[in-house]
Amino acid sequence: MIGGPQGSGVDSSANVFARACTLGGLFAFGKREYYSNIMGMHSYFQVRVNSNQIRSHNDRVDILTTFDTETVVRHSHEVVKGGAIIYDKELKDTNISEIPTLEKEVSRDLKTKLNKTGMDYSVYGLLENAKKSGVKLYPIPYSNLLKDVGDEIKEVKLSRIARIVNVMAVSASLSLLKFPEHLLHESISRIFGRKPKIIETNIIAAKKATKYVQDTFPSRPNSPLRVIKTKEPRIYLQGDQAVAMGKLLGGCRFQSYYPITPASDESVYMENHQLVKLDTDLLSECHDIKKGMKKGIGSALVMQAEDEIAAVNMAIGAGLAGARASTSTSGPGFSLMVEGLGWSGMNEVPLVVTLYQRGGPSTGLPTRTEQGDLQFALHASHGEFPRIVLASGDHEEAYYDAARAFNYAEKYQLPVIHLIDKALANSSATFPLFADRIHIDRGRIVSEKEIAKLNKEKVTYKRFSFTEAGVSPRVVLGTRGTTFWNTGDEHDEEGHISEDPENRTRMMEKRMGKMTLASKEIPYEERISSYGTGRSKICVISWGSIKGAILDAMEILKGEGEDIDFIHIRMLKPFASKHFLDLVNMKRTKVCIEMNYSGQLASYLRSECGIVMDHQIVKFNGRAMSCDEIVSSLKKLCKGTAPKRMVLTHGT
Amino acid sequence: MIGGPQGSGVDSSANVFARACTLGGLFAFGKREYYSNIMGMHSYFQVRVNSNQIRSHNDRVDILTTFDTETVVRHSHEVVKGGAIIYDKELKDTNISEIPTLEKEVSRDLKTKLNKTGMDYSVYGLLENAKKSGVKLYPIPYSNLLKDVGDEIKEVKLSRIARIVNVMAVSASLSLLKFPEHLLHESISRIFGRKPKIIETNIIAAKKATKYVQDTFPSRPNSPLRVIKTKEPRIYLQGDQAVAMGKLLGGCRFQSYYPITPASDESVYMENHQLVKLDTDLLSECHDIKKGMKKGIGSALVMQAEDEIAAVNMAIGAGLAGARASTSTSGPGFSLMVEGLGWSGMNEVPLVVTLYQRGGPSTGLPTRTEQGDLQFALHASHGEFPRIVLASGDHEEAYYDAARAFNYAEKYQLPVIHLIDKALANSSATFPLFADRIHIDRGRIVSEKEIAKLNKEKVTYKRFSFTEAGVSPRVVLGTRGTTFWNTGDEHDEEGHISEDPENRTRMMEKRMGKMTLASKEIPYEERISSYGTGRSKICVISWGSIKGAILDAMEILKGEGEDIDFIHIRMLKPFASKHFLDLVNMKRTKVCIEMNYSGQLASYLRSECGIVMDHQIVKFNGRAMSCDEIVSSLKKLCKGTAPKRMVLTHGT
Amino acid sequence: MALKLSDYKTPVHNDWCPGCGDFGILNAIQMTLADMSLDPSSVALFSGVGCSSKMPHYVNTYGIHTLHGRGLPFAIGAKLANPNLEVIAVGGDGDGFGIGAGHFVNTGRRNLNFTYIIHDNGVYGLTKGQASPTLKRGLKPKSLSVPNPNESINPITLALASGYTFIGRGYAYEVKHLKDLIRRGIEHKGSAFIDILQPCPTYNDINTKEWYGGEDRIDHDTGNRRPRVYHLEDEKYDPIVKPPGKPSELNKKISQAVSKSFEWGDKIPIGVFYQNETIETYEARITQRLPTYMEIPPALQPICTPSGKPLTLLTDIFDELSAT
Amino acid sequence: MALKLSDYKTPVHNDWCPGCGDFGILNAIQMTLADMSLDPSSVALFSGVGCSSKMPHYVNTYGIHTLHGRGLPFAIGAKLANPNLEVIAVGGDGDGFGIGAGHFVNTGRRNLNFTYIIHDNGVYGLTKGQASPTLKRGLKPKSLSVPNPNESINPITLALASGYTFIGRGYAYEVKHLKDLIRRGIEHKGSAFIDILQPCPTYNDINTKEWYGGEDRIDHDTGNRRPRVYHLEDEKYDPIVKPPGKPSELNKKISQAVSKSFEWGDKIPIGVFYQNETIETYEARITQRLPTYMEIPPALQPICTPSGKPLTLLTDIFDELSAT
Ligand SMILES: Cc1ncc(C[n+]2csc(CCOP(=O)(O)OP(=O)(O)O)c2C)c(N)n1
Ligand SMILES: Cc1ncc(C[n+]2csc(CCOP(=O)(O)OP(=O)(O)O)c2C)c(N)n1
Ligand code: SF4
Ligand code: SF4
Ligand SMILES: [Mg+2]
Ligand SMILES: [Mg+2]
Repeated sequence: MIGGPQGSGVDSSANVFARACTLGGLFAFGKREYYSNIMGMHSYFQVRVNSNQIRSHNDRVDILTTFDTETVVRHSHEVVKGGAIIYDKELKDTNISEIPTLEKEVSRDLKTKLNKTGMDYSVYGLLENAKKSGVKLYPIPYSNLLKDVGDEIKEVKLSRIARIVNVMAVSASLSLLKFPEHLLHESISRIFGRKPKIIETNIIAAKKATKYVQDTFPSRPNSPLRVIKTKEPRIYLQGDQAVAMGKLLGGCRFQSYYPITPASDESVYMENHQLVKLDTDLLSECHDIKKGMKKGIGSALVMQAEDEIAAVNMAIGAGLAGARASTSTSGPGFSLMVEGLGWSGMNEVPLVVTLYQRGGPSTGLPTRTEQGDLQFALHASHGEFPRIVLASGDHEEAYYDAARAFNYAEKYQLPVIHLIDKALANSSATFPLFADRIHIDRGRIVSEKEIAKLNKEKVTYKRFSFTEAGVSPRVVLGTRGTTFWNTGDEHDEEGHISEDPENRTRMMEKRMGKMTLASKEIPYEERISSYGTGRSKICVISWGSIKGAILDAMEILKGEGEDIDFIHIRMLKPFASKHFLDLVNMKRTKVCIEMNYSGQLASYLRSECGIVMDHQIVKFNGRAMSCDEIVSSLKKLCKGTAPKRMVLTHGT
Repeated sequence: MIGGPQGSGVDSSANVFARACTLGGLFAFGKREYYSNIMGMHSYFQVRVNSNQIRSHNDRVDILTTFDTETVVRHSHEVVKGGAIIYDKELKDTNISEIPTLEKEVSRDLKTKLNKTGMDYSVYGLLENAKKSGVKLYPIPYSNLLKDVGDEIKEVKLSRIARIVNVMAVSASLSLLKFPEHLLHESISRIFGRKPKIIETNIIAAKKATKYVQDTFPSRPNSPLRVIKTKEPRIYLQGDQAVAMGKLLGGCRFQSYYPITPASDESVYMENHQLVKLDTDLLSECHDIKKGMKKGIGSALVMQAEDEIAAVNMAIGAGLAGARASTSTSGPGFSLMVEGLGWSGMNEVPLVVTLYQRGGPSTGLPTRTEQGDLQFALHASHGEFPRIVLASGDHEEAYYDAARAFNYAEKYQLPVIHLIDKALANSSATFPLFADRIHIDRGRIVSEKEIAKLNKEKVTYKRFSFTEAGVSPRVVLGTRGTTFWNTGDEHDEEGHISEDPENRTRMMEKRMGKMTLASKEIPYEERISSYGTGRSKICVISWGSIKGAILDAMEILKGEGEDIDFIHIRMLKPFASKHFLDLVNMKRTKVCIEMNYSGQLASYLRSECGIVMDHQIVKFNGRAMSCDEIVSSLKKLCKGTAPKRMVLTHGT
Repeated sequence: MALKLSDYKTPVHNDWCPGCGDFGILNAIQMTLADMSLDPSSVALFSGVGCSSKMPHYVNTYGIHTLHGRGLPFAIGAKLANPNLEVIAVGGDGDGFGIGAGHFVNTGRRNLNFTYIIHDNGVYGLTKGQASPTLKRGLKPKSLSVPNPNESINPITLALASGYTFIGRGYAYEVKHLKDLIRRGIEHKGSAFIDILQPCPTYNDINTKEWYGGEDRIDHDTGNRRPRVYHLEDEKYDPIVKPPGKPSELNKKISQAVSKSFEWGDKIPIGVFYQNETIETYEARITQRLPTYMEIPPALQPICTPSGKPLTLLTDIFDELSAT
Repeated sequence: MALKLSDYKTPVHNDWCPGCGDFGILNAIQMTLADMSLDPSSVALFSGVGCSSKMPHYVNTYGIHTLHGRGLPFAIGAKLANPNLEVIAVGGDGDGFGIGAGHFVNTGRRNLNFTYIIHDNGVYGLTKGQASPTLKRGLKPKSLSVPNPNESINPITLALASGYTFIGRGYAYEVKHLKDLIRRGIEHKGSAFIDILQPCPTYNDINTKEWYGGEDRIDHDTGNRRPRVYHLEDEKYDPIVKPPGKPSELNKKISQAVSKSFEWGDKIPIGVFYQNETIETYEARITQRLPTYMEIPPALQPICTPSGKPLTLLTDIFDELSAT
């Protein structure tokens, strides 16, 4: 774990660590926690690495890498026996009560803790306490090292390079682990990309820190980290990046957004990759390619709107014009989008809304995680219209779901809500390169040629025609030779306002009928995944990013002889009831795990197929579930000592 | 039934009819249907009268009162054998295809119908057809009569008094029924209130029409309507008026709104009654009464906002300042309010939102009815916070619920959503005067005196204190001697932003815990009503304004020897599961009746208490269910020939 | 084949009240389209919700009747996705200046090449005549139970403050003048805003056709009515910001427009208040980032082969993220 | 007991970035309150969401931190319910002119007696520095990956078009001047709007303290910096509309304010641009309908007896509806 004040570069140094490990053939998983603040509040990054794929964080800290007081104060007690704390040599005597950003609750708890062990309420006391419980202490003289770097690069104003303290801290941690230095340097080079000056300074800093550790702590224990040689191409990426990539792959060419945490990172990332490389070989398979395209560069327009109401309605407008269009937001923004959502449902306009869930209600916990928007997403907007609701479990799913969402939206001409949670959006992980090519299905779009043919035959094209197939073929705005009308009011086949009761009944049936169609056509593999033997006594049911922690927990429990089955719901609506019932197998103990207060998935499953959970594990303190927490609650379940409702509370 | 173009005064003439009957000791029920249009489109009013209380419309027309072609065209086939059609003598030869406002679907159906009977596609054909099936025809020479009136009141420009044709039509219908003329005149006087000139003209018109009918059709059959003498004070009122009255009674003193059909009528009505009479006797029981109050006049401020976002947030602001505050809207407006709703939930500000449901989704059917917003109301806004959801079944319930909503909101410091449907809002009915005085409970408001005492004791007042009782006593803005803070973010007891995980868990539990408290404290009588013996084989479950039609249907079925039980859900959330389960008694046939496509109540009941409906009766064509429709579907149920899902489609 | 006025009409029954000013605006729009011979399939007419917003159903082009106050974002989304579309947005004054005011202001900032028309009738027509943001304070049209307590906004100055580069005002009963004004708006390179004085005979019994026409102001000598509405053109008013649009020139043209915009009552100017083509359109600004934007905008880019293979290559991104 | 500056402070940790202009504004507000000796319990400070909107937590008055863009309607609701409250609303430029622009415009129309302060930093601070509606077109502060494609709005003219009757601009680092400005705003009878130039050192590296202070513009002769910001007062600028506010006077004062509002770059005026007390407040307008409004506004009316019996009598309504 590495921590420090917001804005001091904790993220990139955690990134340096994780990338270095990935370069060494390991898998990494990184989780970021931060306040809703720009500068100064405490943030930290937990990175786990392993030779096999790793998907979640846990509750133990092996190495606590720090360069400020607050991180030591907040996290030293989490370090396990045999673990290490890296800290600034000069901070040892700081008074804790001088840290203005520490909540009174935290101070109070610390005081009690230290009192019990008879230690002083000071950094010194905390460190001594850690030492007593078997933690090794590694003080680093950051300011001296910083001065050395300054001397070497001839920078007098040390404040200008103060940020490299971060990299020194990380380098110290890697050298504690005796990790190959060249991988660290390679990692730095990659992360600071096209800025040679910065790369150089950081590598100098890294070297100084490494050398200091090697010189000062020669007898540090052997490292559990072994570099592995692998030929598998891998990427290390964040959840929101996976979504942006999936969208681009799926053909999204218009994204409107209004800034909001944690959704806007995705849009900013897309904007930074707005020029889209095209496969020129495949391009030659297409007809009527415009000259501009032939250069092999497409583009995605990312549009910052004046608010979320504008954002969603712009995306709908773009969808009407024929672009694959989406918008991304979080709870407060989504609350403003629901009127637009209903319009797109009524007018059968393809639309993808990516909803990054964070702690609610209201502005809630803007930078913390939760899965509190499920029921809202399922029922958002007045009246009834079809919609598809997806939720991804990890980066890879997020990537494919983001791409496929457009297929669903266009094929069934409806809004698709794609749920992500902050824990997934802001966590990073190593994955084998996403190699599957997806298939793009744009649904029935009537071309100008077809319109010309209809016109010749004197057949009037009707946007909302009642058809056998259940979906009315659509044209996009600007298609020559025809026109159509849209209205939020109930309408006839041409799209003009109609209050006729018979037409109303048919139109409602036509629109809602698309849910049945979608449910029939979309394969189960895209909707529900199951893990485990399918024969265990306990069946865990969950959704969203908890998937990783559950899978990791299952592995741990398996190691301890406990088999657990796991059903992960990826498409919430239309819900594959029958398939789910087949999987769940009524006679076992069913436990639903989710990150909200009221057990929204559990309640939804009950209304959809009558399944009642035997147990519920919930958490709503804004901190993601760790695999350790899940392990310990599932153990209780195995032992039969678990209450019906378990509320998890770990996290800082 | 009386019909005519929108804007021609159909409403007031239907009102004249119903009030006249009520003055004659009868009960009336009136239902209004109209297009989303200002002038010209067809609207009609159905009025039923009876010696016992009557609560719904039915599918038969006894007297069709018309003065334009379109009404004859649209409704003549609905008139029953032995019924009557009043129409303009001059219109008989009009060509139907010249009516621009007639939907093609309606024309098509009419043509087929007339073709089958071998009649012409003309008004003449329709009338002849009606005659053949036993309907009596009463042509009225409106323009001659109008001229007579013009002569009498010395008005040359007949177009200025054209609207009185309406009253002539209604007068004709009442004289067909041999109804006492003076009651008609009394009714006219009351309805045109303080405008003596208009009253006079209308009475002259009424007299002319009455005389014409008496002279021309001396042999008209005897009337089934008998005037009854009663001492019971009664009122004839519309649903939205009942809500406005309930609010005023309950102490609502601030209402913000943005115009929308059918909600804004309530606000306009409130604005017209913004000066509130007070009980001066009771006033003397109060302490510290300001001089202004002593005059016995209070006032309710009705504020037209720039949009619904402003409307809801203004109401919250007013609530913070200590006023009982509410806002009223319909689906599209409610969709814009959900962000504010979450804020009030998070900050525990009492708020009442009255949601008038209309046909959805999107702008849908703005002037037609539906119950499509239940699930949305239950889950509106991101994240989780407590809320209370009510739905009234009739005018009387609407009145008391509107008043009580403020008690719930203030006692539990949360938003209350009060659902009304358009059918209830726009229907009128006779009721015995609402005589029950309600009790007002403002919850725990800390006074300035109490604050002074706390200050003396050096105890800091904390707005969000954790208390035994589960609700934190609140102060209102401006309370001397203290301050507090609010934020949409998670906060500590004082109301300052807090991201501490432990505080978060406690605050969530405190807020959500209020639902348990409310559920424990609010009596069952205010939440679920049951009708019938409780022992019948069939148990109907429903909500909202269908109540009236079901009760009327039960009476009819009882007359035919079929006993039906009926459970009406009035408080949706917190849902009284245990009480409901006791009432529903598992072994009977359960049928849920509601006005939406997907059976939202049924699905909610399943998620709340696992009850699965054996049958569902739904309707979503925008027209309220008639008691006849319910009778015939319940009959099928009794016979065992009913399918699992019945879709009702009656209505024009 | 030349297009006729009738080519821009639909057979849909028009349910506006008799005598409504909206008819004049509808005619002017159809005449403009015919005048410019625009292919109906190349035009997309957006509207919000209100009486005026029923307009698209009566015009034979793509017609998108959206949500109350939201015509602009829908229109902008479509225009951005396909800048080849001729995009026109219409709506009521409640729609545009009340619930939609935030979009009004922020749309001006972009200078996208499209036209926005507001039917300014002082009331919320479709919801039965409540005061709209342009109704003057203290007036009490017959539909209000108390005099309007809100100051009216000034649409012209609001548009100036928001950055619209073409700002005009028309009058619903001067259809020919209106047609020319709308045409100039459509032809303008940038965001054009046109405020149209539109009598609502049903609810606004103050700002009526008779009032605008000055029927209460009879010239003593001639016995003629003296209309309140007059043409800026007749005063040799020059609205055009001369290139290159120097600050002094800008300041002059803006100030005169503001001054004119506060005229009301006895003299109500109509015509073009301000036009500035020295400011780059949004399309041009985008093209700086995305050079092929005009030729292959979002809506016109193929994204897959006919058999559904995606054209997008993520190789560059994969390289950036590569960790092996 | 006189109130001290410290009485308006809270012990809450302030988490703004070091050097943020918000500190100056916070100080000015606290100084104003102390200057006016306002009872903390009589003041309600509303805000939206953003860095600037954290303000209420640092001020010891009633502090209502609401939703992004919605500070105004909350504030107005409270003020209407109890006009005795001293209501101040603050927020960011994104908050007020972006997502909240519709409320900004429509609030001006009412002229309610309260004060609205916008922290104008050109960026969306709390969401990491995206362009806000006041950032000039073409600028590229370090947080943007492409130059800002949107025209900036003109807050002063926008406020004029919307009807605010007091319009001023302050600068975050001239705290004393700012304090006086805010005090004048609070004391003004009607809706006061104050735009405050607020450097955001973290994201806006263009409109910095140094830039406003003219540190790049050194006078050749004296070697002094030549600040961009100057005081309207120093130019003997007279913002006040003289009673009774005749159209000509109004036009003059509005035009000069508009002219001044377009000054930017080398000369940036601060101070009062416009003040008009000839226009009735909203409170006065309500009082015409509800004569006892000021004495027993909605929040101060008892509605029941201590034992919960409702005071309201519906007898008049029952009479109207009576049908027997
Ligand atoms: C969100 C929302 N709120 C309210 C309405 C109801 N509504 C329909 S039209 C309208 C106002 C129309 O006034 P205006 O925009 O001036 O158009 P006009 O009818 O005068 O042409 C309103 C408030 C709605 N459709 N949606
Ligand atoms: C509905 C909604 N959308 C987006 C956000 C995210 N958000 C928080 S602050 C902010 C912008 C802040 O910018 P500004 O108002 O200029 O204030 P500053 O931080 O610059 O003081 C945004 C977009 C939100 N909280 N709510
Ligand atoms: S209400 Fe007014 S604006 Fe609407 S159609 Fe009628 S006249 Fe026109
Ligand atoms: S980001 Fe900018 S506005 Fe926000 S606190 Fe930091 S310096 Fe101030
Ligand atoms: Mg209007
Ligand atoms: Mg800002």
